[in-house]
Amino acid sequence: MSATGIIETQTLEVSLGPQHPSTHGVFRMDVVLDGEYVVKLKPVMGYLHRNHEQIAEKLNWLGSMPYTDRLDYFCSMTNNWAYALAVEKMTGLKVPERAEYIRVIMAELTRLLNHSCAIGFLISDAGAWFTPVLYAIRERELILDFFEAVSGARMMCNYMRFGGVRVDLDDATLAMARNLVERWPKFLDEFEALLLGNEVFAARAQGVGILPRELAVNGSISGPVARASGVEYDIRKVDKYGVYERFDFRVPVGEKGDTFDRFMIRILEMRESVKILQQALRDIPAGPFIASETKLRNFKVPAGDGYGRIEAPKGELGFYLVSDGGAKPCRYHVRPPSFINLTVLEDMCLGQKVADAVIILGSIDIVLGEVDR
Amino acid sequence: MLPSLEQIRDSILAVIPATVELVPTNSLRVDRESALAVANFLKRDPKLRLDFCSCVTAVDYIKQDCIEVVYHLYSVALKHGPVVLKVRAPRAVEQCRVPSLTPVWRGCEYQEREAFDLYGVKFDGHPDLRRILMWDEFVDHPMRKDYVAPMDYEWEPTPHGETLARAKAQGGVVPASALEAKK
Amino acid sequence: MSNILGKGLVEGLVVTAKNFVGSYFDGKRKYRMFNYQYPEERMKLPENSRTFPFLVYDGTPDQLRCTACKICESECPPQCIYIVKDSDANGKPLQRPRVFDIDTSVCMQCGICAEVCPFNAIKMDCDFERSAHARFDDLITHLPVLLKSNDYYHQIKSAEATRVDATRKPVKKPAAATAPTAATPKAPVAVAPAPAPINPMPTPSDISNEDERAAWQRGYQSAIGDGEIVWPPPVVVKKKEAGTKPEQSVTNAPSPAPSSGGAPWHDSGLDLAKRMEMAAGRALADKLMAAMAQLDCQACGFDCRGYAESLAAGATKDFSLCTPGEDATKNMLEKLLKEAGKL
Amino acid sequence: MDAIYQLIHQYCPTMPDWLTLALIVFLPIAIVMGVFLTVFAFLTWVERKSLGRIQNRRGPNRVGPVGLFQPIADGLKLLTKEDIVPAAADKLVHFLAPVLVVVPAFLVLAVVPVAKGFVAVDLNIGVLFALAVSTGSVLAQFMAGWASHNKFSLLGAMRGVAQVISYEVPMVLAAVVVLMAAGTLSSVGIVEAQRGLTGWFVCKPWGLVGFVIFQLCAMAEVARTPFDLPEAESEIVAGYHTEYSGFKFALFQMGEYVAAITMGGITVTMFLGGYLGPGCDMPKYGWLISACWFFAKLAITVVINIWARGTWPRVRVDQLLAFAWKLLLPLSLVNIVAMAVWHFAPNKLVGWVESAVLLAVAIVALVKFNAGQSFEKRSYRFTT
Repeated sequence: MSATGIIETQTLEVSLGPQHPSTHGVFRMDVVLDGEYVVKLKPVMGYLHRNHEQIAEKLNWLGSMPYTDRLDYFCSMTNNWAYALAVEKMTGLKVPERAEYIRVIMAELTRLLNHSCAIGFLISDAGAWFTPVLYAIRERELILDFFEAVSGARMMCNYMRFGGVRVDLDDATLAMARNLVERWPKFLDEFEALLLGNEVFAARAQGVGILPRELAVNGSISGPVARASGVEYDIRKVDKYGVYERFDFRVPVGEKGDTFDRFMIRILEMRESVKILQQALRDIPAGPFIASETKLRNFKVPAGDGYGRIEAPKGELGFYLVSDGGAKPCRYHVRPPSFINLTVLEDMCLGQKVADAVIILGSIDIVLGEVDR
Repeated sequence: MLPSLEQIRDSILAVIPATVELVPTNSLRVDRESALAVANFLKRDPKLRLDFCSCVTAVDYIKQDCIEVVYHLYSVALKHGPVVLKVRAPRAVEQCRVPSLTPVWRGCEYQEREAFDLYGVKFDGHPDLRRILMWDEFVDHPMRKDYVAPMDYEWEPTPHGETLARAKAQGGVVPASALEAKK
Repeated sequence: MSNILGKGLVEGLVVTAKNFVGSYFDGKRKYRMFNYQYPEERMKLPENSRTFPFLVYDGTPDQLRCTACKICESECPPQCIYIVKDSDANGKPLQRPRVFDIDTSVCMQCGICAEVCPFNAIKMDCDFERSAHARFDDLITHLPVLLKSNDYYHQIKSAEATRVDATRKPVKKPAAATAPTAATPKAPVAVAPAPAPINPMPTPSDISNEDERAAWQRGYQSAIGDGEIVWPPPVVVKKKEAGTKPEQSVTNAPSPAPSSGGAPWHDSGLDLAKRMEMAAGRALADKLMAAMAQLDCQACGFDCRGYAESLAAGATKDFSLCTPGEDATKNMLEKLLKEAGKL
Repeated sequence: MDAIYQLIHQYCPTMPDWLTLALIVFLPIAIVMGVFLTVFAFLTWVERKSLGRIQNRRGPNRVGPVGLFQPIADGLKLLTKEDIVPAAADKLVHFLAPVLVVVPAFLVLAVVPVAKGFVAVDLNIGVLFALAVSTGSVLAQFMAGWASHNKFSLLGAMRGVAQVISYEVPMVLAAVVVLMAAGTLSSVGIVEAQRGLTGWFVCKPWGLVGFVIFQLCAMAEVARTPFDLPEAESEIVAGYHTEYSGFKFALFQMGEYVAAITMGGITVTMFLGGYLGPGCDMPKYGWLISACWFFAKLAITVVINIWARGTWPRVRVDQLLAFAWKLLLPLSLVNIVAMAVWHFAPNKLVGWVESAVLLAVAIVALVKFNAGQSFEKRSYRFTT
């Protein structure tokens, strides 16, 4: 018994380590616990570090396109698009209309599958025995079959090229996409019925891991995590890249910034993505699917540096490229949203319990391929 | 909207005695000593309010013998585009020091640690400068242009061409069967 | 916990109940039960799906399309393709690979080799049931295992195969024709009457006895194993008389058929020395062209003549773009450009 | 017990005394163990198949006709798996823990009346014995957590202890209502007290509330979702049985599932009228039909367990304890008052209405009082 009459307890140093069921990959959190409360939390990463950026410096510009699939292996299409966008910005390649529409369709489908699986994993971190994840994965399978029919691979699509896409959407695949998009509103209603009113999850998620708005902006947090804290910033609306300004869609913004808000923002964003997909599939123009002047081999980028970024499902995914005019990039840097969103993990978890720390990590939705590159 | 780069430079020079120059592909190069002051100015200036530091990168220009740290700054409040801030430091590992901008933008914390880990750029004033991707006992900085990967970490199961040559040259762990000349 | 036992929890139970019941009435994979009970049921792979690459041959495995121009080896991001150019008895480089290894443990199935190949020689397969015992040797697929016929290609990817055949049809001239220009002359085509083709490799189907088929299946001892590369595998039964070798070289006398005055050396069968000899007295552009690998494979971004002219005119500085020519062409181009004072 | 004695006398009166004594003692044990072990094996198969179907997949269908031999396959696999004991573990305690987890689960089965006249041991303090012994497994869980010398196991064990203790109190108080109604502690007596058309205790207002409380506490006792905190996979790897592998792990699983069945059995005995049901008093096959009734009602509790496990996420530790102490405990006390009101009411109808109203008011008041953390409906603004 200490002088103040409170029983002196020892803190417990636990490493929710690389081998842990709910860290979504090889990610470790050195947690100091006082009973169940988190006193200190230091994320440790680098277990999946393949030095993707050094490999890219040895390959020519097209050579590292298949490697971008392996960054955030959940959304390979948006990774490809970000890299292609950065190179197109530096070379000034003009992308034909049809290719822009195809890119929007692929990116929004990737957003759907990423958000639904992120929510599913979040709820199964909270304890539901994988039922929501398997509903989300059931829908994801259909999207992956569509990706396989178009690009050739389910997850490692390697689909986009500088100046357009590699394979065109013929009417069979377009029909496949249309019936896909018809299924999603029904699935979203079922998903909301399962999770939205659930008091147990509401009790677990509301008021947990609150991220204040200033810290979100100051900590360069981007994507649904920032929008849940009230930051009105969606790169599709700010940068107006691709043909996004032709579609009318809204950007949901929360105000409390806790885990429940991050969960809700992703559900609302999925509904907006379905709206974009319906409009894009309705008025996709005919025409070439890749710029005619693009060269497949010894493609050279004029000297200089450039930074292209897109609104990837997890946040702002940017590529900073420096070229000395040669066939190989002189510097190739990826701005990964998951890696930077982890900066504030400790601020959110202090004072919460172990069970909450796991859910807060789930609500940030990280993928280790992107965190460690 | 975002004032032009010249106006930004003049507004900085009006307040801070720093050497700010325009550098190709519209960015501002600032000398190391006044980088922190310039960053604070960019963040608090009512016309700019660049409160979102999107991307921090270190680039190794081996020909100019310098390592450049590049900051991409956006404004969430006014929703306007990138202002690129570049700070240069000599390549030698001892003198490669750059003032850390984490006190200004909390988001630079992990990215600066990564720049330190992969390039060896020491950030003065960084709250917790440790290696973030490589394991702590790792000695060298892998992303530098003159970095030679030690052979024993990993060799390709079927080395040929340049990897085989490097394997033989560095005498790393190479299976006997791979040592016969294949080419 | 205002309504802890309230609506939300029961709604969740209703959803799971609906799915529980629904899963019994969804036979035709319409809404819910999508997984296939592999291996009894197999999912029909869409046509574009790709796994590891394979080499296409028309007719017999001997007439494979690959001309060992090594573009795919240089373009492959993880560098898992390894090619050695074939040469017949007296050292004349043949336009086909003697060794073509793909290290499937390194290959990441990205399809870039199939995309950049100018001869439609390498395409992406879609069979994924590959397993091997050992990690290193068995995962390296050698040439015979990679070879698959064009009708197999039609069978797995009919639309793409027909499209490829359409584009290939006009280009493929009959062997005897001497079209020097854009036509990509196919292997052992030579201006001189074609030497007796090396006896065609027996296809596995018509090899009768067991050990021969085993020899064919094993292809040949790879370089990594023990022993020299022997391909096509010597047919043990028929003893090849040594005699045929010399008379072959006799007919190889340089009596070129009447070719358009332009480029008698434009024949990938001739080796570098002979080609330079032919273009001895000509202009710099012609000499440069003679030094090329005569494949018009667009590795340098032009065909042979275009590249030589742009080098002569100084439009392009880089003389190392002729990948099939390897070092021989590069050094020759460098020497010629130095002599002409261009470098 | 006496049924067996008559059977022996009827068929082979010349049986030596010591053999009849042995039979009387060991035969019921053999029957109970045999029946409930097959029910346990069957339960694991049912759970995996129905969870699969909930999640739109088929569940195990490779081993045996419809995957029916899956439990046997699991058992064999775990038997042949290497049994790793951590170096720093406390060897003896580590070895004893799995044994002590299974023992209480089977002990409680002694007092559960499976069919008419079929109860292993007809104790006249049956329910008291059941409730007392069923908490024995907590000690074993803590032994496992402590002996494994692993931080996650310790956390899991601490949670397990806190959870079972705090859910024991409302459970016992919910049982008190039944004892007051039945007037006896013996489980057979309780079942007999529920004869008659609406005789089941669950048909009465205080019985229904008692059933809900008892079922929730039973799920918490046995650590089933939404209260499966002691071995919460996503937070503390596998809780107290992290460091167990091979057959010791199988024993933990068996202990858990058999405890779920026994808790279901006790709930059925006390609230759903045990083996009572139309046709259970028929002379010839009465005991067979009553057994069917018992297992049908047992299936109801099993369905509730599996259904909850497939749908609801897990509650947090402090919410778990707050829910027990601040809501279930007061509710069960009010439930006892309601039962008393019902009992001493002048006639049936008045008693019914009064206790129902009292309980309704209590529930609403308690839930309002506990709604410290209100779930306001969140509104989200959209920017274009």
